[in-house]
Amino acid sequence: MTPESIVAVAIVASMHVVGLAMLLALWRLLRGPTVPDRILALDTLFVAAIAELMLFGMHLDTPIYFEAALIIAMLGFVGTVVLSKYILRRDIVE
Amino acid sequence: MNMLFAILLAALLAAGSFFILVGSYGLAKLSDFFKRLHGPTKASTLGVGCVLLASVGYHTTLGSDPQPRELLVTAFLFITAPISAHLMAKAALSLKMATRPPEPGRAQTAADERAEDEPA
Amino acid sequence: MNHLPLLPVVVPLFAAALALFAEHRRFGMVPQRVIAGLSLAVQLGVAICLLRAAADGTVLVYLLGDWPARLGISLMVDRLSAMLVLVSALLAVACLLHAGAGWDRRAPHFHAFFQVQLMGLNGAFLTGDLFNLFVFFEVLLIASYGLMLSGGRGDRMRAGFHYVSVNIAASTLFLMALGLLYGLLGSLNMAEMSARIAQAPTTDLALIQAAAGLLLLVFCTKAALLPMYLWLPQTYAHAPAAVAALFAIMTKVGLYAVLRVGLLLFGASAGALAGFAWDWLLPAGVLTLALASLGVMAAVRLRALAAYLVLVSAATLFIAFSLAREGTIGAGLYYLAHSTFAGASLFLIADLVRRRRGADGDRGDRGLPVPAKTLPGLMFLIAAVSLAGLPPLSGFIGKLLLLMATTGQRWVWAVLLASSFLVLVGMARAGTRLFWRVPDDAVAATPAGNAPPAPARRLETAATVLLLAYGVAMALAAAPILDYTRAAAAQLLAPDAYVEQVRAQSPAMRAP
Amino acid sequence: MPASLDLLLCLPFLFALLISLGRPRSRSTAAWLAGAAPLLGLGLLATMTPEILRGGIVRAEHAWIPQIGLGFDLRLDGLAWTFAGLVLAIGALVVMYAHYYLSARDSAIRLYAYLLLFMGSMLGVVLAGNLILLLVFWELTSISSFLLIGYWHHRQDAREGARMALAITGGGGLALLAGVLLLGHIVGSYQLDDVLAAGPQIRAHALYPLTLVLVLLGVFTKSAQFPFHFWLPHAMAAPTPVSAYLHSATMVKAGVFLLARLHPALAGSELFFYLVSAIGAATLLIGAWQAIFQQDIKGLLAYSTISHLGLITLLFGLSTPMAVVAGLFHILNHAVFKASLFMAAGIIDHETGTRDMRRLGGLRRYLPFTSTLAIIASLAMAGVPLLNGFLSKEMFFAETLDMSDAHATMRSAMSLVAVLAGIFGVAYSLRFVHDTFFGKGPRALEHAPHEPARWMKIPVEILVVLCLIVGIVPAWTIAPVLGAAVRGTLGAAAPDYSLAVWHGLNLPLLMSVVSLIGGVALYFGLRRLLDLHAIVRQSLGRRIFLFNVDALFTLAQRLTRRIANGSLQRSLAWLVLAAIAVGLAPFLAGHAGIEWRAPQPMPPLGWILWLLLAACAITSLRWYRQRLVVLILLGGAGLAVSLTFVFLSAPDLALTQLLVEMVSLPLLLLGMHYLPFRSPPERQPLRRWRDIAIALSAGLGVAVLAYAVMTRPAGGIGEEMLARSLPEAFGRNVVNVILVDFRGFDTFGEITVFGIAALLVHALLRRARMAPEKIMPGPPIPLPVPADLAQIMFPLTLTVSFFLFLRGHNAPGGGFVAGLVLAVPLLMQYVMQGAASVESRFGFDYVRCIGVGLLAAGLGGIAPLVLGYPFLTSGHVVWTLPLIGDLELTSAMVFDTGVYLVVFGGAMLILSMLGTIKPSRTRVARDGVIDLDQRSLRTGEVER
Amino acid sequence: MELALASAIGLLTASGVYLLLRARTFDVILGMTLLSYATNLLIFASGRVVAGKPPVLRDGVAATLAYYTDPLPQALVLTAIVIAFAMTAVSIVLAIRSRADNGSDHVDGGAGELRHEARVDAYHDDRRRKA
Amino acid sequence: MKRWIPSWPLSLTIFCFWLLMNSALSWGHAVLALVLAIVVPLFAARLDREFARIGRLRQVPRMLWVLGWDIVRSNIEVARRVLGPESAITPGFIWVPLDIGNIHGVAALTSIITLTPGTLSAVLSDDRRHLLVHVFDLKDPEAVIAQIKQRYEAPLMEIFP
Ligand code: NA
Ligand code: NA
Repeated sequence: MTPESIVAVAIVASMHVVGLAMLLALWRLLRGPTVPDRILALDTLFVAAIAELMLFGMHLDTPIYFEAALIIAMLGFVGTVVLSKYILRRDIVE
Repeated sequence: MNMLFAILLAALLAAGSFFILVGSYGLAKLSDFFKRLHGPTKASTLGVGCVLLASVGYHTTLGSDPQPRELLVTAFLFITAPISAHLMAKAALSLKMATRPPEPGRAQTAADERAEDEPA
Repeated sequence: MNHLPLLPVVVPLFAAALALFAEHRRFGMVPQRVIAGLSLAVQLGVAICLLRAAADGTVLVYLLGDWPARLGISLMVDRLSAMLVLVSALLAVACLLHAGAGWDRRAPHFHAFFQVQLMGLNGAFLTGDLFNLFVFFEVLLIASYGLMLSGGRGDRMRAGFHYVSVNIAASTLFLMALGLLYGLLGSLNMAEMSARIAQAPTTDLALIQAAAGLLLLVFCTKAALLPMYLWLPQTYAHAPAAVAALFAIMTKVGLYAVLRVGLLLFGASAGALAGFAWDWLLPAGVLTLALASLGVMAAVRLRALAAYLVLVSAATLFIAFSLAREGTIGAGLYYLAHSTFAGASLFLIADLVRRRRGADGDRGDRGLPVPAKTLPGLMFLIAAVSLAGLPPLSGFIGKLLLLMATTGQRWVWAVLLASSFLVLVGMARAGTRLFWRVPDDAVAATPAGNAPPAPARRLETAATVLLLAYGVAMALAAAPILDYTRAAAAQLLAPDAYVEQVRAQSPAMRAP
Repeated sequence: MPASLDLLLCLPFLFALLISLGRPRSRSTAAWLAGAAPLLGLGLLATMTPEILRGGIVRAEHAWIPQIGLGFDLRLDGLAWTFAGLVLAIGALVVMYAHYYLSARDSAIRLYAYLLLFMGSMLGVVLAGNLILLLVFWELTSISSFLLIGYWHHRQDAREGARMALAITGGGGLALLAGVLLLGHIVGSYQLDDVLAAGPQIRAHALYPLTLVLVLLGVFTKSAQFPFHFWLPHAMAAPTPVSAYLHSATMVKAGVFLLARLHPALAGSELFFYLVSAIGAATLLIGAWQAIFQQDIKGLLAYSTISHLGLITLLFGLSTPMAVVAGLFHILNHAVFKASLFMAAGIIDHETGTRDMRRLGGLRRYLPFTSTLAIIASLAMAGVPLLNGFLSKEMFFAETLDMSDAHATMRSAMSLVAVLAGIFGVAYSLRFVHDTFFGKGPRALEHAPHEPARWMKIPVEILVVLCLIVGIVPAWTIAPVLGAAVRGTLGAAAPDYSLAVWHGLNLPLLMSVVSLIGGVALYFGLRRLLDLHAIVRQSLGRRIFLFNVDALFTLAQRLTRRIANGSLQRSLAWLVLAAIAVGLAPFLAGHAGIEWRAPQPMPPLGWILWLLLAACAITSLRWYRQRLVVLILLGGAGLAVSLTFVFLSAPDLALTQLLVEMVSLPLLLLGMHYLPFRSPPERQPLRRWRDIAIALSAGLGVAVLAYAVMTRPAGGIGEEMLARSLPEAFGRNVVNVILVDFRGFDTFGEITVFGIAALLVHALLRRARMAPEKIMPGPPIPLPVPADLAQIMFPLTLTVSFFLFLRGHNAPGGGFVAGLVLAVPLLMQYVMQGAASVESRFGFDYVRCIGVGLLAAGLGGIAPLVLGYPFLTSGHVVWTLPLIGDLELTSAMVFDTGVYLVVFGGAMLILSMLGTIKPSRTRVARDGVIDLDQRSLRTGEVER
Repeated sequence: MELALASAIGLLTASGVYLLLRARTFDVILGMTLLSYATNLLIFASGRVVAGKPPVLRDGVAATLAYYTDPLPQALVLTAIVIAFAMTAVSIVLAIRSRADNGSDHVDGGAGELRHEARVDAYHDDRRRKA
Repeated sequence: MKRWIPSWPLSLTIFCFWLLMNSALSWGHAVLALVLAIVVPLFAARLDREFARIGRLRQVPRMLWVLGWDIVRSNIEVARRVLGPESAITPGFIWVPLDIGNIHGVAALTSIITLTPGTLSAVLSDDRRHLLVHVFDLKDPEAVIAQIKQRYEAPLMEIFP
């Protein structure tokens, strides 16, 4: 096994593991039972998506997905924040 | 590529994906919201951190993207993850999903308890 | 390089942007009105120049970004588009005059919306690219939402939601159709697509037909063809007068698109798919006409009546276009211009009536007669005569042309004439109810606290008179107009020349 | 000569305009102006008379729409000359009469304007040398008569009568239009000369029956022929001058005029013969019979008019040249005596205040002169010898007897009809004379009637004198006129005839005698048998008409309300159903179906994504009534879509989709605050199953089409874009190059949409006061820690935004993405710190920002114009700067800056407007606050 | 892959259409959002399903469809996304204004709501009568 | 100087940030980074509400090291707990009294508490004197409070006085 193939296998395996993690989060998203649970599940999905994006970038050997990952990391929390704020106050901008 | 480096990368990837999986597993498995909240917010930070580190290593060695730009992703994640967690916890408390201890130095009455969620 | 085709799109955009800067209480309305007026004057001038340039049959092709038409987006000016640009500019003059009497002050961003509406209309008429057509549809739609809703409240909001929802659904369908068509034909330039359809493998025909059918369905929705017309009476009856008048051309955009796409993509040279859509457009148009005519009779409010008349004219045009002959299309184009102006004028008259009568508005079934009714009554009479297709105004000529072009199709005649009759009866009743009634017991029962009738504003009257004057001018100058519209029809029916001219136009500096 | 013909036609219109615009103060000025038109017209006509009497035709031709054979062609032949004279002469008399008739309250200007309008239209009908032009004026007479009948529009009967007349005659006009078009189609020309010359060709054509029926529909409605006759009595609601003009001499004569005009073209077939004479006979009898039982003088005269029109029609139906002569003659005679009778009726009405014969009687004593005039005219109407009516009636009798043996049955029937009608005619004439001028009465009048003004009687006098002299010395008076008319109608086929009072003892004379005696007997017999005054006849025609019109209106209303009930759900359902049908049609229509091709294999990761998307979409249906929950699920779906874009090679799309998700979520949440907490439950299984069926069909349809298209081999224009992007547009990110260069115009429109949408939101919310269902208790929550963290992030995001903007051309990014990356963190500031706090520090005028953006985009686009290149042509400059190196600048960047500003400004304007809605205090006070304990964990909202 | 994408588009369309036909403004807007996902994927799919070949040109790789996916549908989708967002914004604002002005979030306003309730009542009466 | 460069650390961060973000280092980018480092903070400063001071940065590297180590360590710990039986977990809330007053410091502290596995800051009291922390496995509340105050709060107070 060449080093390249080891890394390649590791990348693909990781992608599937992260995909599995996303499925678990999906389960929580669908299942609930409470609203904060669903928010949390969505937040988790976003975080997992960052990993998946970076892994995909490595898989294809391209930096092209960096921007998308950056955006999720930078702004992915917006959904969590506004949803939580909605529960707290309903009017999310006061 | 160096074999050692390859193994290191593989290990980082394994660790990263492991923590991500554990986080999600906790999310799916644990019974109480506040317990679930710990899983993903933590495990994911380290999990994603490891993956990003691996990515930095990978792209730097392969030369297709010599800058360790993924660090920025980590930086942002470290700033935003606490905001998310903080607000989710607040929201859950507002919905009375857990009883919280009385705040030290304040007399706690039933009426007060309600006011507390929405501090005066 | 001749930049003329570009101006109808760019000038209103600049005007809209500038109008945003002129919006300040400190400035008052004057700067905005000046900007709007100047912009419209330029557009009118440009439209006339375009018309003259296109009159001899040349197709002006403007390659945006200097890319060949297949790669980039091209603007196309043939007889039809030049004519429609002129019609919308002429209509806009009247609408702007009317709005300038005060509505523009009450509706925030009115002038920006108005200019963008024109930009959208002109863009839709001029573009030679199907996706760009979608974009300009959206431009004119969003501006129309703005015009309709800005400054409004109450029922108008509900009607607005209805209008917006239907249009979003239609736009979604538009996009789906575009996606499928690009997937099948690999191009978005209409001329290019036309050439590709002719060479499509037989296994793709059903798919192309399905996709193109969806596309035409969208256009039919915008043009309010059965069964997708239900949104129109709602919307038009609730829009402010100047806006409803401007909307008289909105259904025409849908019709234009049907005509353009139907004849360019599925024209004579489209092989197996030639003219596939026309067969069912005719019965749909006939049914729409029947229901719309009944709607005219059923309308209690004058604005609703005007809205149904818009529908009548759209349905009539569908009938004319679906017959797809030089005579019918030429006649239809004349009728199109006529019905736009006449329909618009009726909305303005309805508003005049509504404001003069106070609380009862433009209801026909109760309320006081219109005070100081001579002028409004006369204007209503002229509009009604024109819209019912009675002589000697443009409506008669339009209808006459249609009837002549459809000699031999007896049931088309029957429907056209029957619709004329219903419209005549409906308008006679509406007119006598509004202008000829005197206070009777029923009226005495309405609360005396009627809002005092608003005075007639000169500009508003001028706007209405202008629209009616267009109709008179169209009747007087029918011969040259008909020459033009027939030539336009001929040009549409022989799309090969158009396609050739588009494909042959080479960029200024690039390789073709 | 042609010029004077134009002038002749224009005169009435000119004077109508003059009167209505000039608004003369005094009524007599108005009357003089109104009278001047027909008088001048008569003068003009006189100048043309020699030519006409020589048998010539005066023409004036102007082009109007030559393409369709419609010219403004006027043509004055004998027939037209006769009718024009009639229209003008009686018009002049009517104007004069009206001047004295109108009360001070009535607007003389309006009446004269309408009258002149009508006169002009009528002249147009008469003079038209082109059938379509004739039709134009024909319909104008309908419109102007509508206005005239409704002159006293404060009266219900006037409005109804006007509407009825318009509906019937206007509707008939439409039929006539069709008929004329068919005539033109058959002949190939609408020129009257051509049509008249093409009689045999027309009659031989397969379309002849249809054409004939359509034309006759026009004729019969206009001339009040059975069964369309009922509008005429109701038109009597018009002022009497109007009735005298329209319903004796002109409007109703337009129909029979057309019959005469088109006689050479249409008559001469069996169909014509039976149809026209049968209808004429029916009208003749019904009108005459009904006239006997009227109580209103004008009603009696109206039915009498119907009857006489029937007579004329019958004559034209008989089609023999002599019948035509008789018809023309009777047209003239009837016009004269009926106009005078109407005027007399008007005088009676004017002086007594009533036209009801039950209240009248014995007027002979009060109005001796008028009575005499009216009696003479009535006798003319009854067909008493030595009066003009007698002559034409006698000719009519002769013609019924003169039918060929081929029509023997018809001959007997028509003779009988003629005698019967004669009897009825005498009876109603007698009734009029007897009930009005003789016997007891008048009853219950406000004041004793007396003779009217001198000048009011003059028109009646003139007409009655005409009745007399025509009746006594026809050959010296009417003969040339009739001769001209006959020549104009029949041309070479004009027969020889003699206009003499005495033709010897013959059958027609016997018939006259029978009808005179029979009429007297009938009248007095009827009086003996029943109380004529007690009979109140309902007009059956009116009832049927009103019933039909009401039914039509009701049907229209019901149908319209039923179909267009304003339901959005219905609109959308129809749209979707239509789409399904259209998508399905080609596969049912028998085209070669879809050619299925195998898909590419799917990696497991793809299925995970698929599961994510599908699960979110389907679960959102389960939860859609719980709005907060469904938004979270939609967030999942949005992420799945973005990831799909990532895996399927669209990083730009993924980026944009993500950012739009991040903006839409707050947007929807902000909106949700002002909407009810959830959708109420739906418990209509039928409706739901219907919707499910529609949804599934739509989904299946789209999926099938999508699959079929996706599996086809690729070959889009995109390939050329790939190839030319770098060398010619200097960008590596081809998607961005398309956005700012290849298809920059789309982007141009797109940002306009975006900016305008934001402005619309601004316009809608600027002054809106709204309240949520209920509000949360307590003051806003401070969020110091998240606020601080977000504040630290802000400069970083600003930098990223700039980065994405600059890189867009070569890597994922661009103006749109960058604009949102600037907007979203700023929104976070709004969320964390509150809108007031942010706006006080970071005061942006987002409206102007949009304006600047649009201007920048526009300027970026037009810059190349200066160099002679088209709009949006991108230029490319590489500056080599010391120290810094190569600086690449493309003009598309200016354009992209515009995009950036519009997107930023627009997004912020939308969100900030939504975030800063002013609450309606009253509503908040009314609806109260949320009980926090009532909130459900499951949905996050108050459960009700 | 095509099967998955097509079925996903179909599912999104079906869900969107179902929501579009609901009676509340917000539900209709949700339907539009789902439909816009479907639309975007459909347009995108017209460039064919190509994994891992983003149309960002790299040196030394021929700029053909063999190495890059068709960029044009992507650009179209971008435009569509932006326009859909603008429309969503307008419709949500319209929904809240309509509710504030007319007192109901039924798509047909207060009258529509009453009609709806009457229909539901009739249905229940019917059920009760049958039972 | 304060007027043009409101915050040196921020300007420095942005400078590095820009250079990191771009795929290649070049003079051009350096110049651009410099410009941004000056311009962006000017904009951003307008949003700053509390203008909290930044003190000595001496403690930063040690801080980061401690933090990194703690994250790794407790991640493993939490992972173990998650994979183990749930009944073994005893979660709970504790109020941590705060001495730090600088808002940046408080923010950093709450972030650190959240980022280190096993603890999660939920609520900051209105007077900012107490922080409600949820502990994943709460055995000894005092020990947790002591660890937080000593390991994180003390150095943070030096950085953000
Ligand atoms: Na969305
Ligand atoms: Na849309």
